[in-house]
Order: sequence, then C-alpha cells, then structure tokens
Amino acid sequence: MKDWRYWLAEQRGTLLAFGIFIVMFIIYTSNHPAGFTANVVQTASNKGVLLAFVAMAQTLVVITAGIDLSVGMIFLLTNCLASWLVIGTGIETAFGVVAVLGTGLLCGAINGAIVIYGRLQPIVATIATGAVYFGIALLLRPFPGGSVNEDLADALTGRLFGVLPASLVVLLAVVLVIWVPFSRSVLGRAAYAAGSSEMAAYMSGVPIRRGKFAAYALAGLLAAIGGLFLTFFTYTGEAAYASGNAYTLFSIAAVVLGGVSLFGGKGSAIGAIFGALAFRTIGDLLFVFDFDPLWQPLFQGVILLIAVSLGAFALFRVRNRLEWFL
Amino acid sequence: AEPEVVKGPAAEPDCFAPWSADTQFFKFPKKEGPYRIALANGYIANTWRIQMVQTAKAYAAQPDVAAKLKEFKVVSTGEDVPAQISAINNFIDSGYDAIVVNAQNPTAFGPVIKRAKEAGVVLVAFDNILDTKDAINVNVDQKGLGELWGNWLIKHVPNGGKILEVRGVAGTSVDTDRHNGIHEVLDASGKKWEVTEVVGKWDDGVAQKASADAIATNGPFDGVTGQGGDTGIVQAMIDAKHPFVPFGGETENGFRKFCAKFAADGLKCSSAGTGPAQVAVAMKTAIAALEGQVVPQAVKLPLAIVEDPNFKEGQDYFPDQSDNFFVGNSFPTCGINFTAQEIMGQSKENQ
Amino acid sequence: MSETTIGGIAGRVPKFIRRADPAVLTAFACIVLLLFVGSLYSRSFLSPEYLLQQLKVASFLGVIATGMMLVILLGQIDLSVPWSVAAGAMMACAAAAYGPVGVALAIPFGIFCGVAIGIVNGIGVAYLRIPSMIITLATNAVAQGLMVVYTGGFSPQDSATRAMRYLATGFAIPGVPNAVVIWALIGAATVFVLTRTGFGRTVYGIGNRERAAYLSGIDTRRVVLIAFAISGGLSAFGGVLLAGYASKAAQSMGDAYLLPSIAAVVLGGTSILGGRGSYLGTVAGVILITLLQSILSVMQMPEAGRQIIYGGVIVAMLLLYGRAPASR
Amino acid sequence: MDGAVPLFRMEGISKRYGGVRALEKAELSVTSGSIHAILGENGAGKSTLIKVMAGVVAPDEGRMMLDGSEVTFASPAAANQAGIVCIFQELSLVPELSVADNIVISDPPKRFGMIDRKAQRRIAEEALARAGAADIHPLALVKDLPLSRRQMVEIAKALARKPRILILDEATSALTAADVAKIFGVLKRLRSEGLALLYISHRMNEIAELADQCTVFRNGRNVASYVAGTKSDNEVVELMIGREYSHIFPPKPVRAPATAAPVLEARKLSWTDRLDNISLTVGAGEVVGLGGLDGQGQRELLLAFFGVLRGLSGQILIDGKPVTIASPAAARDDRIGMALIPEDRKTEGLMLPMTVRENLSFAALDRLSKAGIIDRAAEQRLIDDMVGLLAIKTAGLDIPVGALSGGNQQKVVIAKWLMRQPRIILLNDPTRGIDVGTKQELYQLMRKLADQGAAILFYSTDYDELIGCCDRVLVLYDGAVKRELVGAEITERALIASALNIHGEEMPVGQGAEA
Ligand SMILES: Nc1ncnc2c1ncn2[C@@H]1O[C@H](COP(=O)(O)OP(=O)(O)OP(=O)(O)O)[C@@H](O)[C@H]1O
Ligand SMILES: Nc1ncnc2c1ncn2[C@@H]1O[C@H](COP(=O)(O)OP(=O)(O)OP(=O)(O)O)[C@@H](O)[C@H]1O
Ligand SMILES: [Mg+2]
Ligand SMILES: [Mg+2]
Repeated sequence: MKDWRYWLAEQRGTLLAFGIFIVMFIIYTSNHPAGFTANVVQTASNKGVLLAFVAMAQTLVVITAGIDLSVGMIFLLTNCLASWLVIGTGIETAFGVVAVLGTGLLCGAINGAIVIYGRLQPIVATIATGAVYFGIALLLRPFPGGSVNEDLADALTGRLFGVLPASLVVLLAVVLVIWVPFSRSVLGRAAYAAGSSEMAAYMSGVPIRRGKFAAYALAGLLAAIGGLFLTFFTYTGEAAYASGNAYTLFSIAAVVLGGVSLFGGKGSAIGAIFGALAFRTIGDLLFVFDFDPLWQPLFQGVILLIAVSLGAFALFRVRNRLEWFL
Repeated sequence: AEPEVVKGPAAEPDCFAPWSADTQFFKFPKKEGPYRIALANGYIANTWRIQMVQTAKAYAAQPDVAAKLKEFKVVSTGEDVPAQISAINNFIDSGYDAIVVNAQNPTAFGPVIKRAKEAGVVLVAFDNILDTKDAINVNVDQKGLGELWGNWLIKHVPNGGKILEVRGVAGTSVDTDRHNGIHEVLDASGKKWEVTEVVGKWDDGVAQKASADAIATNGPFDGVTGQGGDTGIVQAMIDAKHPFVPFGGETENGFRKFCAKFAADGLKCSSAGTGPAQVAVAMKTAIAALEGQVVPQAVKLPLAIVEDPNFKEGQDYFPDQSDNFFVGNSFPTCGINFTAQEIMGQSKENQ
Repeated sequence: MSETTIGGIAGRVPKFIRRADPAVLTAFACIVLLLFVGSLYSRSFLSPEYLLQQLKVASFLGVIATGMMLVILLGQIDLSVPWSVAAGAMMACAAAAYGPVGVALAIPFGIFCGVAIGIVNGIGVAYLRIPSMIITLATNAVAQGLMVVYTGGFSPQDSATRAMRYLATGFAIPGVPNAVVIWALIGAATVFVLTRTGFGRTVYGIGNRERAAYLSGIDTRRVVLIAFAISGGLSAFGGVLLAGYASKAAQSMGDAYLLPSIAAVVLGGTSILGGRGSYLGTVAGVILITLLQSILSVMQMPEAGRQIIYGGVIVAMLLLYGRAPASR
Repeated sequence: MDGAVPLFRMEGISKRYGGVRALEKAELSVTSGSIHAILGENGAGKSTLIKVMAGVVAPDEGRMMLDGSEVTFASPAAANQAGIVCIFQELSLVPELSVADNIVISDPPKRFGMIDRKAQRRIAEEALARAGAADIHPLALVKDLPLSRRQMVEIAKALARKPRILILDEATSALTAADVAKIFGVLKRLRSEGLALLYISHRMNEIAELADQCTVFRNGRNVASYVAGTKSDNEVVELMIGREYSHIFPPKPVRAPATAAPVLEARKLSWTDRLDNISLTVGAGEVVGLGGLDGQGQRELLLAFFGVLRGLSGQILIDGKPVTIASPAAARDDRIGMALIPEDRKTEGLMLPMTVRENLSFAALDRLSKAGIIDRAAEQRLIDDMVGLLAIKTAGLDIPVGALSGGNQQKVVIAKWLMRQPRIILLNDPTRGIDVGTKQELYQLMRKLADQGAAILFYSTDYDELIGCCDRVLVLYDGAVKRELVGAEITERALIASALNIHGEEMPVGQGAEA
C-alpha cells in the first residue's frame, strides 16, 4: 500500500467534514440574496470561528477519551473577565488578554487535575466545575455589560485587505501556534495514546498523565481564546447560562461532525474546525430558505440528525460484525 | 443615511410615547414602500416567544399592514448572541429596509448598530432592548413594573411583613431592573420587610419548586411577588395550603385565572406586564420610521395592568386558553388589539 | 470490585445491596450531613413536611434518572432528556383536549411519545452505531422542533388532567405523596429487572463488553434499543408527573433535568463507562442532588454563590468516594 | 550459576494482591549473553516477577541490583532508562497509533521539540527489519494488524529501545511455528550481541530450543534453577505443577475417517479476500483441526460459521440441510446448537469485572429463565456441574472473573458454552498462554465431548496440539484449504510444509518449532 493511502485513511474524518462544510456553504452562499460577498463571508466566519475555538478545545479533551462539559462555561467566564480587563491603552489591553488566556489555562488545568490526579470521571467532574465557572462568571457580570478595546476588536473581527476575514487568520494562527505543535509533541502523542489505550500507553512508559493534563489545560486555553473572541464580537460580557450550555453541546456535535472519535485516540482539531463551520452553516441555511419561523428549529434538528447519521453509512461497508464494537 | 434628530412630538403621540422628557426624536428619510422587514428573534422554544412570533405574523397579515410590506421574514437563532448578531448582519447585507429585534443581550449589539446606521437600515428593538441611542427601542418600563408590584404589596400589606420574591433568570437586565424596582419602593416605604428571594427563572416548574421550598422553610408569607412562572407560584401555595396573600405578578393567563378564582380568599393580584404583542408596536414603529414619520428613539410602551378586583373573563383572561398564554395583547393607543384566537388561533384549521 | 470487598456480609443482606459500592453508603452519609448543615441554617429543614416535600420533588428526578441509569449502565448516555420530558408532558396534556378518550389515554400517550424518541435514539446507537452522546443530542433538537411547531400551530391544551394531578400530588397512602410511591414502585421494578432478569444481566454484560456479550449469542442491539426506549419512556413519564405537579405543561420543563440526572446517577456510584452500578446508589444520588439544590435555593444565596457551591460540593463528594482505583 | 557475574539480580522479592501471594521471596539473576527461561503454571508469579523488574508494579519487599548496585524503578520509563525492556504478555501497543508511532513511543526522536516524523520512520524501519518483519508498513495502524503481526511490532518496539535486558512474557503464545522461527533467529542474534534475555513460555519445545538457563516458579517461589538440557521434560513439568505428569494427549479413537455423518458442512465458502472457496465437513464425534500460518483465514472461517461475517458466498449445511446463520444468536439456537470459544478471552470471551457466576450463565440465560426471570436454583445447579466438570479453581462464584488465572478464565469461557450442550464446538486457539497442566485437561475434555457426539472444529497455533488432538487437519493458506491431513499423515513436517505452501521435502532453513 502506498504512503499517501495511509495518509488518506488517517485523514478521512477531516476530509469528510471539509466536504460537508463546503457543500453546505455553497448551498448557503448561492442562495444568499447578497451572494458570495466579502461581507457575507466575514459574517459567517466570525460566527463560525467562535464555535471553532470551543470545538478545538473539546477535541483536545475528547482525544484523551475524556469529555469536557465545562468548555462552554470557561468560554463564558473568560468572556466576562475580558469585558473587564481587555480595555484601555495598548499595554493594559495586552495585559488583559494575557490575564484572560491565563484564566482559561487555569480552568483547564483545574479540570485536568481533578480528572487525572483526582481520578474522577470527566463527564460529571466537568459538569461540576462548569457550574463553578459559571458561578464566577456571574459574579463578574451579574448582568450584561462591560466593554472592550474596540480598535482591537474591530481589527480582529474585521477584514484584511478588504477581503480576508481577520478572524479566519487568527484561527489559522492558533492552529499553527497551539494545535500543530501539540499534536506533534511527545505530550500530544501521549494524549492520543492514553485515549486509545491507557494501559498499553502506561506499560510503554508514555507520560500519560502529563499528556492528558496538557490536553485539558490547553482546552481551557482554547476556550478562553473563544471567550476573548466572543468579547471582541459583542463588545461586552454576559453570563448567560443557556448559551454556555449551548456552546458545550454544539462543540460536541462539531467534534463528531469533524470525525473525532468520542472513544478517544482518533481525530484532529482541523476536522473539528470544519465540523464547527459546517454546524454553523446549518443555522445559516435557515436564512436563505424561506421557512415558517416555527418550523426552523425542527429543520435545524433534522439537518443535524442527518449530518450525524452520515457516518453510519460506513456501516454498510462493515463485513465483519465484530467491527461494530470497535 | 442617518436619521435627522428633530423636535417632537411623534407622529402618533399616544402610541409612540417618548420614554422620557429628554428622549430624542428621529426622522428617517422617507423610503418608497412596499418594505422588506425582518424580525431577528433569539430563543424560540417557549410560549412567550412562540406567541410573539405568531402575533408578528398576524400583524403583518392585517390588510392595511400587508399592503405596506413586500416581505416579512422571521429568523430565530436560539440562545446564542453571536448567531443573532450575524443574522442581523445578514439582513443588512441582503438589503432589508428595517429589522425588528428581540435582543438576547442588550449590550452586545454595538458593532451591528454601527453597520445598520451606515447602511441606513432602521433597527427597532423590543422586549429585551438595546442600550444605545442609535437604534429605536420599544421599551417596557421593567423597573417601573417592579415598582408597581412593590407598591401593590405596600398597599395591601399595610404594616410590612414577610415577602416571597420569585426572581427571573439571573444575569439578565430585565431580572435586575424589576428586582431593583421592587426593592427601591419597599425600602422607601419605611416599613419593615423581610424578603425571601428565590430564583424561578420565569418558568412555572422552577418557580413552583423554589416557592414550595421557600414556603416549607421560611413561610408563611404575607405577600408574594413573582416576575414570571406565577401560575406555578400560586400552584405551590395551593399545594402547601399556604393562605392566599396579595400578589404582584406577570400576565400569564393561568395566573389571572387563579387571581379571578381566589380573589375572594385573599389572592389580591396586580397582574401587569406587556404581552408578546409589543412586537406589533415595534413593527408599527419601524414602518412609521420608514415612511419618514417622526418617531421617538425610545418608545415607552403602556403597561397592560389589571388589578384586583376587576379581572374580567374573556377580556383580561381566557378560561379556555392555555395557562401559558400571555394576556395583555392590546395597545389601544396604537390601534393594536389582538384576541387570543387571532394569535394562537393562527392555524386552527390544522386541527 | 465491590463483590469481593463487601462479600463478607453477603449472606445477610439482599443481593442488590451487596452489589452496591461502599460509595452508596458514603452517599447516604453525605445526605445526612447535608441535612445537618441545613438544620443549622433553619430547623425547618428537618420538619417532616419539608422532607416529604423534598422526597416528592426528588421522585420526579428519580423517575428520570432511572432511565438515565439504565442507559449509562450500557456505557451510553441520553442527552435527549430535556425534550423527552417536555414532549411527554405536553403531549399528555394535549391528548386531554380530545374528549374523554383523550383524557383517559393522556398519560399513556405522553409516555408513548417519550418511547418514540427513545426508539429513534436506540436505532441510532444500536443499529447505526452512532455515538449516543451525539445522536441523542440531535433527537433532542428534533423533539424541540416538533414541540415548537406543535405549540405554535395548534394552540394546544396544556393543563394537566385530574389523573396527572393525582399521580403527582395526591395521597393514596395518607402522608405519602403518590409521586414518592410511584418512584418507589419504579425503583423496585428496576432493581428486580437489573438483578433478577436476563435483561438486567445482559445490560451489565453489554456495559462491560458488548463484543463479548454479542459473541455469547445475545442480540445486544435489541437490548440497547429497548434500554433507550425505556429511558425515553421514563423521561416522558417524569414529564407527565411534572405536568401533574405544576398542573400544566410547558416547553422548558425538561431543561432543569439533564445534568442533574447524570450527576445523580454518577454520584450514586454508577460508572459512566457502564457495566457497574446499583440502583440504590442512584436513589442516594437523586436525593443528594435534590436536597443540595433545595437547601441552596432556600439559603438566600445569590445565584452565583449557589452555582459555585453546587459544583464544589459535587466535586468534593466525588473526591470523597467516587474515585477510580489507582493505576499502580 | 557458572561463575559469570550477574548483570541483574533480584533478592527476596515479595508481592501480594490482597490475599493472593503473587511472589514470595523470589530470587533471580540474569547474566549477559545468555537466554534465561522462566517456567511455571498460570499464576505461578512469572508475569508479576517481570512486572516488578520492569517497574510496572512495586514490590512489597526485596531488592534489585543492576551491575551490583541497588536500583528501584518508579515506572516502566525508569526501567527502560536502565536498559530493561519488557514485552508484556498482554500486548502493550496503542491500537489507534501507527506502527512507527508505537515503535518509538517511549522516546521519539525530536526536532525543535517536535517529533521528527522522518527520523521516527527510519528508526521504525530499522527495528522492523531487525525483528525480521520488514514486510510491515510503518504507517499502518496497529489496530489493523493481525495478532501475530502485532507481536512482531512489539518485538521491533523493544529492540528500538536498545535494551540490555530483554524480557519476553509469553511473547510467542500467539504465533505460529514460522513466526516463532523468525523470532528465535532474532533472539539468538541478540544473545550473541551480548544481551541478557528473559524468556517466559508455556511451550516446552521452545524453551528446549532456546534457553541456556532455566528457572522454575511455583506459587510465587523459584523452586529450581538449572542449566538448560540437564532435566527431562517430565522432570521439569513435575517441578512446575508439583505433581505426577502423565501422558499429555488423550488417545485418539481408531476410526475409519468419514464414517461419521457430517454435522457441519461448508460448500465453497468465500468472504472478501480472506476466505476462498472453502469446503469442509465435520462429523459427529470428530475433532477436525485447522492448521497453517497465523492469519490465513482460520479465524474468519470460524466467525463465518458463527454468523459474524456479512456477505458470505457459498453454503453452510447443518445435518445436511442448508442454513443461513445471521448472528451468534442464531448460531447458538437449538436448531443449530453451535458454540464458539473466541480468540481473545479477555475481550471476547468474558466480562472481566463481572462475577464468575454471571459469566458462566451468560450464554445460557435464555434457558435458565422463565418469562425472562432467572431461575436461580437451576442456574446454581448447572454452574456447580460445570465448575465440577472442568475443575475450575476459583475463590468463589461471586468474585470478578478477571481475578482468575488465565487457565481458569479459559475454563470459564468453555464452561459457559458447555452449559448449552452444543453439538458443534468451534475453538479458536483455546490454549493460548495456558500452562501444561490446564492444557492437558482441555485436551481430555475436547476428546470427551467428541466421544459424546459433538462435532469439533479446532484452530491452534501450536502444531503439537493439532498433531496430538485431531482426527483430521485442514491446512489453510491465503484463505483456501491447501491440504487435508488424515490420521498418521498429521506430522509436524507435513503441517509446516503445507503451511508454507511448499511441497513435501525441502524445508525452510532455521525453522525452530521442530522439537
Ligand atoms: N492484578 C492482580 N491483582 C491481584 N492478584 C494478582 C494480580 N496479578 C497477579 N496476581 C496474583 O499473582 C499470582 C501470579 O500472577 P502472574 O501473572 O505472575 O502469574 P503467571 O505466572 O504470569 O501466570 P501465567 O503463566 O498465566 O502468565 C496470580 O496467581 C495472582 O494470584
Ligand atoms: N483483579 C485481580 N484480582 C485477583 N487476582 C488477579 C486479578 N487480576 C489478575 N489476577 C491474577 O493474576 C494471575 C495471572 O493473571 P495474568 O493476567 O497475569 O495472566 P493469567 O491470567 O495468569 O493467565 P494468562 O497467562 O493467560 O494471562 C491470575 O492467576 C490471577 O489470579
Ligand atoms: Mg504471565
Ligand atoms: Mg499471566
């Protein structure tokens, strides 16, 4: 078998997600009254990038065969914090950004510590920490408000050279600066190994704990980047429980659409990003198709159902029923 | 094309009442109809919002309104603020003349408001309004509502006492405003109040559970005020055999049914708020603005208040309608008056 | 393994208690502790009416968590709880609009709707092999969509029938709310099914290793499907009870039950990875969560503080007894 | 010992698991340039001993010395640092990672702090070549490889760590003679390169071929140490199991082949590219063996019969009547009465955390319950019978089956199927990692079942077993039946020749399984 075949097999999930996204996005823009214009793309990308960050965060944890139900809340918490700190002179703003990212990192690290060293099951541990993070967010912003350095905000949510959405550039940068190094580092591989078979990894002397810890911590960081962007996008901070939960659940959907295995050890953040963008486009489709408003939620639900069922078609290729049980 | 700031009064002074003395008045450059108007809704899956969307459709369908509209499009984007912002951006890009929005977050729309302004799109917010001077707000006096309830309690619990306050969704401005309203008047009254606060999230189930617990532990109370889920609160009182006491609450049909039924037993209610029909006022305002009429930047909606003892069946409450149905859908000053059937009956034929 | 650790007392205690982890005992200890803390704030936390009140409210969560536990024992999860609950409640109330027959069939119809959602989940998980975490997320969205369309389109009847009121708030046995009785019955049935029937054994088997179960000639897919159907049905039934309690149905009813039901099951010592756990634990978990929420809500604490404590306490209790064995 | 300074020495090592004494004051010393075999029953303590050596488990007491100076290993990594590398009995490969990733997993080559993919691949290719498995593609995912290939990867992985002491715990238990032969070649070369090798196996012939030094363990103690070849097999086995060692294989009935009416028959069975026009019959009372190199389609064939494979072409007949078997559920149904002892007891045969009782009755629940409710009395009765029949050694019926020794775990797997009195029994390499004593019992049992009229299809990677147990052997090669050996034709020579698909006389060089 040729090398590229192996590469292809490895990337199948990501490519599928990419495919789904492209198809949907073409349907969207080709039906959009304004068509495929810089504005439309910018709007779509700003919205998509937010979820993309959270989905990347979720990916890191899911790779270790864990799940982080607190990403949405970290996202809110950092948003509220940013609405206090990321303001003022360049220096102050810079300091604020660092502080916000630091906070996210810390939240992630706490999750990691509880799950790995406290040996708790991730689902419920992060449900709990999520509640705590939301509580803190609420302390920071009892009601919506705050402000942000608008020049920075506009720069990062605007366009480069009048065409290229800045948010996409930032996303790319984050991928290059965080994801690529992590996935190629020893810790990253440890995270994958732990997710695929913790016992085997341990027996092979892989630093599983450090690997998993790094994954959780970085997840916090990525969620914080998302929170920061939310602030840039909305100029304000709000501790909205519902939207925190929504982002957590969306991130799971995005991760799965992105071909990341919830059983761990398999998948990439790149896939998750396309999963996120695809998921967002589902929402946009409402806009271009003329649905009775009350039918829109159903439409979205059905599309999501279909999208997640796509993976099931692989099933028909399974000739050995034992493969059902992974 | 920005609106020019002009002197009042507004075109229909009684309907487009300015929020306060220093409210500005806008006059947008007149556009030729018929218009393309969009409603950017957020969360959809609760009765209030569904009723609101239905009302909007009903209003847009009224002949005289329909004549002025080329297109009326509704999009609901869920809890997610950025999604709603994007929706508005999209509406702007696709050249809608006016956008009516029930904002998920009053402070988050700065950038969009800028864009709308540049694009000369009329932006009208209602229910959860936008804190800005650049968009038109059709505004319920949330704080005033709190004050109204506070005063009601002061009036009917003459010498102070234990009050159960059931709050709404924490972190929202509506909840905070109403809460502050209540407490300011209570404190001002100079009487002695012992207020037990629980969170009801404007949801009957949650409110009922919270109230039941409060009654079992801190009860009995001399008065109750609830921002929402009031049907559940009364239900909790009934289940706990809590004596009926004065109650300042919202405008749910079920709540008013109770008020009417148990008034004699001491459930003296002030039921006030502004039903989902305010969307119609928002749309009316948008159209007026497009037609180049003078409109205030902040419209003050009249509260639909009904107080004991005058709850009238078939007008203030509808026995055969759902408990979740929000009453108070008439704004006579704006010539807007929807009956329950007109709203929920939308597609009776489906039945 | 629990069996070996407390196998000593095997002879004396009934089997389902023997199956229980020491976790369960700790959980009950925590309940007592919680009540004690509460009573420091206000005596009335120990008053029988308050405790009954809590048991009553707990039984709604209890019914829902029962279904969740079944699914978790399989190593799956059911995120469609919120709208299964809402659908159950709304459809039951809606049915009542259709004459005496409707009234009579209201409750079964509500449950049936939940079962239907569960079956879709089950087909997705068992036959299409879609991870439960995502398929149930999707069905939840679909259920929500259906309910919105329904409410908007049909100006539905949504006040509870007398029967529903009676089930949730009545007293067949003086002093004991019916809701509690119902939970007890469902609980007993569950314990019996899990410990005494082939289905129960199979559930644990699949939770431990579906592959081995399949190669033992079990139709594992059918079992998974049934489990999800039951879970959906119980969620819906929980919704019916809630509607009875609130005397009406509303869309957002179920939202408050997803995370708590998961937390309750896990707090009860059931492994989220499946194959291990006892119903007694779930009972403990449910009561714990309910008490915690109630006490915090009454203690006048602002929402923020409440959330922080809620999360903190759960973590603390899990660290106390919910820890996986050390790897070395 | 013969004067050579021990490179590594363990003294008074003890390890307890709860009540169980895994190791009791165990001693061991290893010298460079020699292969040291460790023998012992299941549960004798071998794995535990080497797990201690490799830093996987911490000993309760005792000390270890490397080059005369005392050492303690906090983790497998630490042991690796010290040059002690172990190939564990339970494979330690990460399934979702590629072969190359796995080979360098403990310390991958780095450039700018990131893993250097090129270097990693180079290392992997070298290691694979050294392990004599150059045919494995470094980019293939481990989960896609058959067991024997994975075992080779394990060895390559070990070599890549440049060990001074290399430990193989039942590393060959899943391999066929040909693979074993390759590995032996490698091991001998390593010895000549001055490595110290520890070799654990339940296969006497391998040890005879390979070892310089032998140490026998029983109940966590080292009971004897001797230079290889100074003791007869019988003596050794008696040391191991501490009891008289009778002839291991039961006598075969002298019967004219094919008199038995075929109970199970396959006609032109094909499936993807793994099964190719297989036709065979198994008669009542017959033990038919499946031979050949590992992964020539034997497993698939058994799965095909058991209703696990989709898209089969060809026919399966039971009692001469064509049937379609769509699932194990259908296969175990009384009309067919089939049972499969699967390949891997730990993931396919048992639910390790569940109790012995639950595992035993799992396949027979439908029979044991009325209206879905389990008749516990009946269950108890049947279980007692089985525990008696197979002499399963367990501390009780309500302890996790994972706490049993592999041998006994395997007996549970078999017992759970015997509870249904199957007429057709498919065995997929049932004696893997099982000690001589237990093996012997299984052989006896197999013959007994056959004599009671069961039709048995038996795949084994161990040629001695095929020779000892089977009335007929079908040798598979590349998914097709290459040769059928009957009665006296079944010799190691014939098996290997046809397994390698070479005709008769000229044998491959350096194939080691020849005892
Ligand atoms: N994880 C464990 N938990 C409890 N007891 C254990 C564990 N591992 C080993 N033991 C005990 O140690 C004894 C020796 O186990 P060990 O794995 O060393 O036997 P072994 O010689 O490797 O058997 P085999 O030949 O089947 O590999 C066992 O009989 C068992 O009682
Ligand atoms: N959780 C446990 N509790 C008690 N004993 C255990 C446990 N896990 C393993 N053992 C013991 O470990 C011993 C060996 O187990 P191990 O898995 O090392 O190999 P094995 O089971 O002995 O046989 P095999 O060689 O086939 O693996 C068994 O005798 C068993 O008693
Ligand atoms: Mg061993
Ligand atoms: Mg062993």
